[in-house]
Amino acid sequence: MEFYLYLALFSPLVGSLVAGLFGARPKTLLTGLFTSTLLFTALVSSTILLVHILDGGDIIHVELMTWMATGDLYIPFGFVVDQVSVVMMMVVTLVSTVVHIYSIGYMDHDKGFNRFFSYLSAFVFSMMILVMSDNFAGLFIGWEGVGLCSWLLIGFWYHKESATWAANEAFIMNRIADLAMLIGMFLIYWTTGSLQYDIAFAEFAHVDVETLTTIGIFLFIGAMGKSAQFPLHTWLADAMEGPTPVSALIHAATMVTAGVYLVVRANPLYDLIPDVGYFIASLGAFVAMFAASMALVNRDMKRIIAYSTLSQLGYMFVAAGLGAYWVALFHLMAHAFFKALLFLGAGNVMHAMDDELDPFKMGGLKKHMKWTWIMMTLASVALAGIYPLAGFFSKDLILEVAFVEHHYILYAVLLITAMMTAFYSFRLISLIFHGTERHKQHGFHPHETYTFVLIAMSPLAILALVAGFLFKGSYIEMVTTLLPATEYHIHSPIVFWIMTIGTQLLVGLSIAYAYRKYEHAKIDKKIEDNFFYKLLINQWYIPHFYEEYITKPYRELSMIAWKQVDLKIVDASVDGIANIFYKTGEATHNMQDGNLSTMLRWMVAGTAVLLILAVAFTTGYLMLLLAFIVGYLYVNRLRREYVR
Amino acid sequence: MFEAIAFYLFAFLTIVMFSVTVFTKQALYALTALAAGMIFISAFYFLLGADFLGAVQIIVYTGAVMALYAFGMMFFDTTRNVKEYGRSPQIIFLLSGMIALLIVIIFVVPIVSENITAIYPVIEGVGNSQAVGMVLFTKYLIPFEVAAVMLLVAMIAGIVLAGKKMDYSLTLMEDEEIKLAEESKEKALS
Amino acid sequence: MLEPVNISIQSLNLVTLAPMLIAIVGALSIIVIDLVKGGLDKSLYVMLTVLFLFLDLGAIFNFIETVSANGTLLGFFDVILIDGLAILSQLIIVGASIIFIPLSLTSKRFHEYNYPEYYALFLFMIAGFQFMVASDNLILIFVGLETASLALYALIAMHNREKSFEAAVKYFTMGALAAGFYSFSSMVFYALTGSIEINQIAAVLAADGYANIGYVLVAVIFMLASLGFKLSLVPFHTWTPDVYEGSSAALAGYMSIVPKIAAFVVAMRLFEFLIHSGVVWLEIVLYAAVVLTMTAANIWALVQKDVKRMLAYSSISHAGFAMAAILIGTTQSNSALFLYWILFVFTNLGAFTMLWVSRQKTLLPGQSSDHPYEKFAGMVKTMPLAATMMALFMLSLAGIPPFGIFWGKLYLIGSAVSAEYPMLALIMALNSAIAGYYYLKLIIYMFMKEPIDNASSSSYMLNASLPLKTIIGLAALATIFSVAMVNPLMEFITAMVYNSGY
Amino acid sequence: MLDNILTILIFFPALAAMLGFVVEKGSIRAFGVSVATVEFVLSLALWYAYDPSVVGMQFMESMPLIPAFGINYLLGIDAISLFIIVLATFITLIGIATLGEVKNIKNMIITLLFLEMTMIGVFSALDAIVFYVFWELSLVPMLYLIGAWGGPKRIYASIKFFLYTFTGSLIMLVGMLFMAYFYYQATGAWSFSILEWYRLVLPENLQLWLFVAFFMGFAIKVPMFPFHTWLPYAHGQAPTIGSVILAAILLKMGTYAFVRFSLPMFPDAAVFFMIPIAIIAIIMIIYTAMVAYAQEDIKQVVAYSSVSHMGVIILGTFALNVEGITGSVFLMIAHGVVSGALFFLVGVIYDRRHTKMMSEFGGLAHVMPRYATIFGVMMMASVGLPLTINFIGEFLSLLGFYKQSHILTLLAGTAIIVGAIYMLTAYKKAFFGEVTNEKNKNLPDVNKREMFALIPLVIITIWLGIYPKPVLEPINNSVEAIVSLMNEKAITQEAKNRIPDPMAAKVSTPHGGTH
Amino acid sequence: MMEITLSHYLILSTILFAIGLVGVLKRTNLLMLFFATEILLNAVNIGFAAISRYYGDLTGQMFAFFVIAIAASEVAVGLGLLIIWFKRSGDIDLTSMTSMKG
Repeated sequence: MEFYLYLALFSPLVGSLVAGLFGARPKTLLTGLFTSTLLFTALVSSTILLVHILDGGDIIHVELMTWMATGDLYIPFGFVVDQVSVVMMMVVTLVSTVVHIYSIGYMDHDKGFNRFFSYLSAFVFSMMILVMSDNFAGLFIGWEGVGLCSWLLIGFWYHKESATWAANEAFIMNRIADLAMLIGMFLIYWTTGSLQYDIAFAEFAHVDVETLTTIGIFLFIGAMGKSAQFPLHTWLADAMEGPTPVSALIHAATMVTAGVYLVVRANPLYDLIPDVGYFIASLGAFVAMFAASMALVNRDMKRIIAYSTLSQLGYMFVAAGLGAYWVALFHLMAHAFFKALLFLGAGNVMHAMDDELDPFKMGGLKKHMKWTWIMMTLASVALAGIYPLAGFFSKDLILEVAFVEHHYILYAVLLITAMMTAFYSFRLISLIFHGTERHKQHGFHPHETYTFVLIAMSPLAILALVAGFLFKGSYIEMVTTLLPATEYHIHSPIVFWIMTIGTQLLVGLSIAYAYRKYEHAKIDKKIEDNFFYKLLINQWYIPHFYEEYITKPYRELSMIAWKQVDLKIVDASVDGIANIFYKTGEATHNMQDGNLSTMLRWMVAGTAVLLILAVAFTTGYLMLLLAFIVGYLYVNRLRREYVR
Repeated sequence: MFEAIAFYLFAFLTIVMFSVTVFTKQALYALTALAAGMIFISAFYFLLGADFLGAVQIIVYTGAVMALYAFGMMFFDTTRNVKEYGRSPQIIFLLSGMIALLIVIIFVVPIVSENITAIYPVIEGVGNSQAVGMVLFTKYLIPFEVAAVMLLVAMIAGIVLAGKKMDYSLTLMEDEEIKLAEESKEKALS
Repeated sequence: MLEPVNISIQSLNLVTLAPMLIAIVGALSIIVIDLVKGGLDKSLYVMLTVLFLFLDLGAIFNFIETVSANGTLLGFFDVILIDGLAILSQLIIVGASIIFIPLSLTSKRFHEYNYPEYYALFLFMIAGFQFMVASDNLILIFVGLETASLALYALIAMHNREKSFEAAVKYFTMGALAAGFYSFSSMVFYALTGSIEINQIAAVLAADGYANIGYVLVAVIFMLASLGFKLSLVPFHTWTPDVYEGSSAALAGYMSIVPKIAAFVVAMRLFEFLIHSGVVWLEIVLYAAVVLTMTAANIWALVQKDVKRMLAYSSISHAGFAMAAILIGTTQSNSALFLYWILFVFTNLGAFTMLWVSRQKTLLPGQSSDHPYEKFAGMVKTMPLAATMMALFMLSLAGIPPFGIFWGKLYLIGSAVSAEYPMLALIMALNSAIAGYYYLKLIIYMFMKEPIDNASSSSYMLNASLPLKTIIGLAALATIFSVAMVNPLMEFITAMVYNSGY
Repeated sequence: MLDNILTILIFFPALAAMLGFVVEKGSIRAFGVSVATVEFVLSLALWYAYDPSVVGMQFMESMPLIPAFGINYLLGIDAISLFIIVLATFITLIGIATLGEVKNIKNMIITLLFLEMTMIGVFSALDAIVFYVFWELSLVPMLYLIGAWGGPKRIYASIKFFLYTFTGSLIMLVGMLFMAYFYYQATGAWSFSILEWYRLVLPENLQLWLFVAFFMGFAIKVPMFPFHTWLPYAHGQAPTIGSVILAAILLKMGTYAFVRFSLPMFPDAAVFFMIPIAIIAIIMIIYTAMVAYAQEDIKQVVAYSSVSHMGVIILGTFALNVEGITGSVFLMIAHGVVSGALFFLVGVIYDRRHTKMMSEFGGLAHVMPRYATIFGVMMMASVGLPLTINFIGEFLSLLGFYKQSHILTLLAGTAIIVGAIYMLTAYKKAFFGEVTNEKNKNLPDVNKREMFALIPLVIITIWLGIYPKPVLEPINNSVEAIVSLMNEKAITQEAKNRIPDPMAAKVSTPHGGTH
Repeated sequence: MMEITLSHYLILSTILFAIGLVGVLKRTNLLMLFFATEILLNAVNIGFAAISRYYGDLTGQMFAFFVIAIAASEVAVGLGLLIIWFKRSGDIDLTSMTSMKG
């Protein structure tokens, strides 16, 4: 089994390196095929491992080699395939295989074709490290690795200012969170003496709650960065500057869920600190609604989906925060499928529309892009949580969790968010695929994409359709051997049915409303002047706030630090000290004026000064005063003479 | 009593003479006053029983030194009023006055010491010159000889510096000029 | 009636006079040779001088064994005092003279070397310095000092150009004032103690418990002024730059070393007991003088435009540095002074010789002195080896290890440290940093600027001849590999100094 | 042969430099490369022969120099010095091999060989004076490098560099003399041997003073805030090779000296000054990162980034535990490789465009993709991405210091944020966007000669990032020896608490010890 | 007052010395400046002779004797220098000697 582990882990790396070798060359289809094949290999390996674990096989734990070892610190490259990581591996390899194949079509005409596949595979490799590592340091490698690849891929079209800006923003924001993550790791090390999951978690039982709380908070801040939780969320929407497959893979299905994965992975820790968990849940609920609110009005197709992702991540955190780790993981998985599908569909649309993103310029595309329409609608339905699609099983479960845990406010928030989700999803579908063909005014000629791309997408569509009812049972059985196996059942069947049907109804209504309202894509000026509309379209003014109160001051402060402090204070004082000597020299070297009389005077004056000091010494220091006066007069005199 | 009167008298005279030397604008006055001052100083020597020293003083200073200076003065023809470009005399007086004042302040207090012993005591009944000779040619023979060397050095230096060979400077002449000069000299000799 | 004096010739210890006598005899014989046959070449006189100086050196070496076995050697009614200090300083004086006098073997002709008297005066001067250091009798010191000084004035003036006369006159006049100070100080010492022998003075003062403190201070002040003049301590230093600029580089280099070591020995003999007398004032004043000399000289050196003047100020600063040894006044520090000075000899020899070989008879256009910095611009392009040598000497002067002066500095600062003068040690160290700037300036001119005139590439070495080059090489070798000679030197010097009771 | 290998290592380049004067100008490059290669091979041999399991110094050599004053020619290395020496020979080799067309190439190669001598001397000296000799001597060739081949303000920069460091080291010299004097007082014999100084336990107040004296010398060399202002000038004006060596090796002298002198000699003072120094280090990290962000000249960005990284090294050093010190020593190597490479890279573009202003560039990734890639790798290493060499060092340094102070580590950790900010911004300015400047349209990509320098550096960066063990383990053993010495010597209880005894820890934790 | 003590002589010596100093500082004519240096030495000599007398010790007279010798030699050299300077510059005022400064 170890063989499959390594196969799953390293085949993306090999793919990436090979593709990278051709990086600077013009497009070679081979790289796409090669990496896709390797990814497929990884998928197969993961599946084999999954089957192994499902069959109740032993957890596979390997140690490749030592990474860092000094003092008491010992960090190996250790990998573990257990019930949690294998789920993630499946998600990652599956989605990425699909995305790879999809990209062969999508990136068809791009100059950086080879480079793209190299980056993409590298990302998969990092993600695999992240999920498979058996210790925090290894997780951090993957953590930073995916950050790097995200940077590379967001900024893939580096000639675009906005793309590179977004890439940097994403990287730096993630870094802020990574710092917290690092600090959390340090604290873990110094309290437990190890960064290995098993050892550290075992030790947590003996650690006081305050320390654990601190660790929990820091780790969660780390998770917040990767998963783009408020207030570190702005990068995700901007990250949509990258190619769409990237958005599908990284910014929907895998990387952004790493935060959730971390919390799930660290469940023994968060179990001990329910307060932090509650905070996580609350923040998650807030983000869910907050992100959804921005999605309501946005006019950028990809951003809408991005906000939707953000919102769903909020759901996952609610679940994880409330201790329903398996639920969170389940939603993570389900979400990965339909959200990737949604993005890929959006990619098809963009391709058809020459990279146009404003859905108000589209409409009626279902005629031209039937399959895409079907798949996107499917994904949206799943996202909205309509039975029996995947979303229903995972998302409704989270609502139930909130309800069962008596967090009614959270429940209410999530319920409203669910409605908003349905609304904006179908607003989008409606604008793109239905109504009149507004794109004709803009001169677009939409067309369906390659067939093989559609075929590549189909597994995702199928999974979005069936993942819920098909896999839920075996999933729970498998995962709960590792995660806390809490059952979330509403005890009264009446309440259960009221809630389920009620939710479905509300969601359905939202869909209908959205469909009706946006079928004709009328832009309502009145609404646009509305304060809330402005607030939402400007993303609650948060990017503005960051720009004005963080970025700009930092830049200005930097300029001050350089121009004022460094050059004018620090450096100038050094030069000043040196100049004191030089200037003194320049000012006084004229006392050597070449006149013999002056020389003799200096000699006598020296003697006189000594004599004064001597008399002062013998007769008391009153004389010293006199000496000063005389000395002053003399120096003054000399100066005046010199001036003359 | 006699000593006191003599002391004050000669003190006054030397001070006046030397002041004239220092302050006059006439080089000749200065020279004369200096010579006179020197002679008055020898009076102190006689007064203090240092006859030999007194004699030497007169011979050396009023004889040799003054002759030399006079020679020099004639050379420079500075019988005219000397123009001097001195600046800020106040400072001079301030400095010198202060030094004098301070030292005087210190010197007013007599020296108290029981440990002073005369190593070469003045022996009663022995003439000063004799006694001086005794010391000079035993203990101070080496300094005496060195002084002789010093005078030799001074003589050589004086001769060389004032000599004719210094009139042209090899230092300032380029090699070709030196060659030319030497050739012309040889021609002149032959 | 006077008793006749009976003295055995043994007790006179005439051998103690041998070194000085050799020098004097040498001087006289040179004059005689000139009388017998004139017009002989300078090389003859140079070699004769060197020969006599070697004899002189041999005579000094003779003492080493005796002195280290029996301690101090007295001669001639105790006027001559041969102790470790005398031996060390005479070795330095004669040794330095041996390597400096061949600098007259230039390829260009200069006025002074035309005179056999030049070499005679040179030897007389050496004899004068030797007397000065080999005595603790203020009279002999004075006479020796004056002999040497008068000869030196003449030597400077014999270079025969306006600037050298000016230099000689300035030096002479100030020297005369210093002589007045010296004699005044001696008078006060005499009045205080009834003696003019330093050990006697020390003994009497100690017996009195420094009761007449006013007199002591007056005496010390005037002595400080006159020795300070010789040692060029600020503010008695004013002659130094002018005299160095006016005299030939060879002589300037010589002046920066030999007269000073003689004065240092006298200062050591005089001030050592005063420093340890417990009169705080003396220590403070000397402290101030040392610090002032080091710092002020360095500061003025910063702004010089002529290399020779810069070196003049630098030598003032170095003198202040060495003076610190006397202030500290331990055996270690006194040994450090000699070590420092010996290492200084080689480096300074090298530096001034480099100036000397680059001497031009006519000044370059737009220049007012012999060795402005601009003259050395871009030297590395035209004469890489010469530039490297010069840089080497500059680095040594700056105290960059492992070159000569660094070891002296190290040991000297070490002695300050072990005498618990932390501030002094720090000031000395920081002064080296200030000094770094102006030494560096020359290096920068040589290595980092473009030559002003490409055509005159060889003009740097116009005055060079084989002996001069040899001397530079010797100085360079001694500077680079000084570390090899530091240990034996240190052991020898310490033994000698310790032997003399300092 | 191996008995005297350090002497050979030190003086072989010097000898070669002397002989280099004779070599004809056209052949000097080959001469330089062969000498540097031999030297590098020798240093590899040193590494090969080094026994990591031995505690204490190896390849010791001793010869009396000035025994009367306790100065001996004493050499020896432990793992801390070993790797810096190897790095020095390596950087010199690739530096010489990749020299572009410079005027006066003969002088430059001779200078570089001299510089190599002084660098190896510093890191292998075990006698304080011998150390000082090489320490000071290293200024001279560097001065020449900057002053003769530098930019328009080269003279100002070189003087500033020289005098500033010279001043600091003179204060340090006084400190050394005091140390020797205290040793003399305690034992009656002068000694400048570092190993003997290690055995001397000083009272705390003396430790403080001496610590400060040594600190001045080291801090200026490192350079620590606020003594850092010479560095941007030096880097800004120096030729590429000068900057590379300065950043890669010369700056390490300061941090190395902290580990070699300050910590084991003054453990109590180290504890006493730990917090102030940490604060300085944090200022270095954040403040210089901000200054770097404000720069317009890409070389200055890298220069200030050096200062910022040195802050992390200092912080790790003053963690005073095995993790932190090991990390900081490793980071010295790492920073040597990475910043060396970055300066090489800046040199590459400077050779082509003769400007370093970022506003002149933009879109270079289009024209020079290989260059952009290598630059990107090195930038990411500089930013401290895991699996690059820098990360190991930074991680361990911060990890170590976290034990001492949580809040300060948190502040220091912002290094990874602010570092990313200025680096990414600079990278974006220079490499991303459209090619706007006409002059940049036809720039040739990295050529073979430059590749020769860069590829090895890239390989090392990643190799040691993934598998640091061959370097980390020996360093760890040497650092453990130092830390246990410190623990043993510490006199105050505070210090005993702050400096854990690694030997004691070994027994108690299951995962302790070396692997 | 009437009894002349050593202090009297010393003070006299000091006063004469100070006059000499004034001369040294004031004079810019070199020849006259040299006069002043002679005064300095002579002032000291009085002191020596007096001390010698009061202590009954001949050493002081010895010193004075040598001082006279030194003074004489200085005159010789000084005049030599002066003459040569005069030959070159036609002036013996020291204000003309300022070619070197700084």
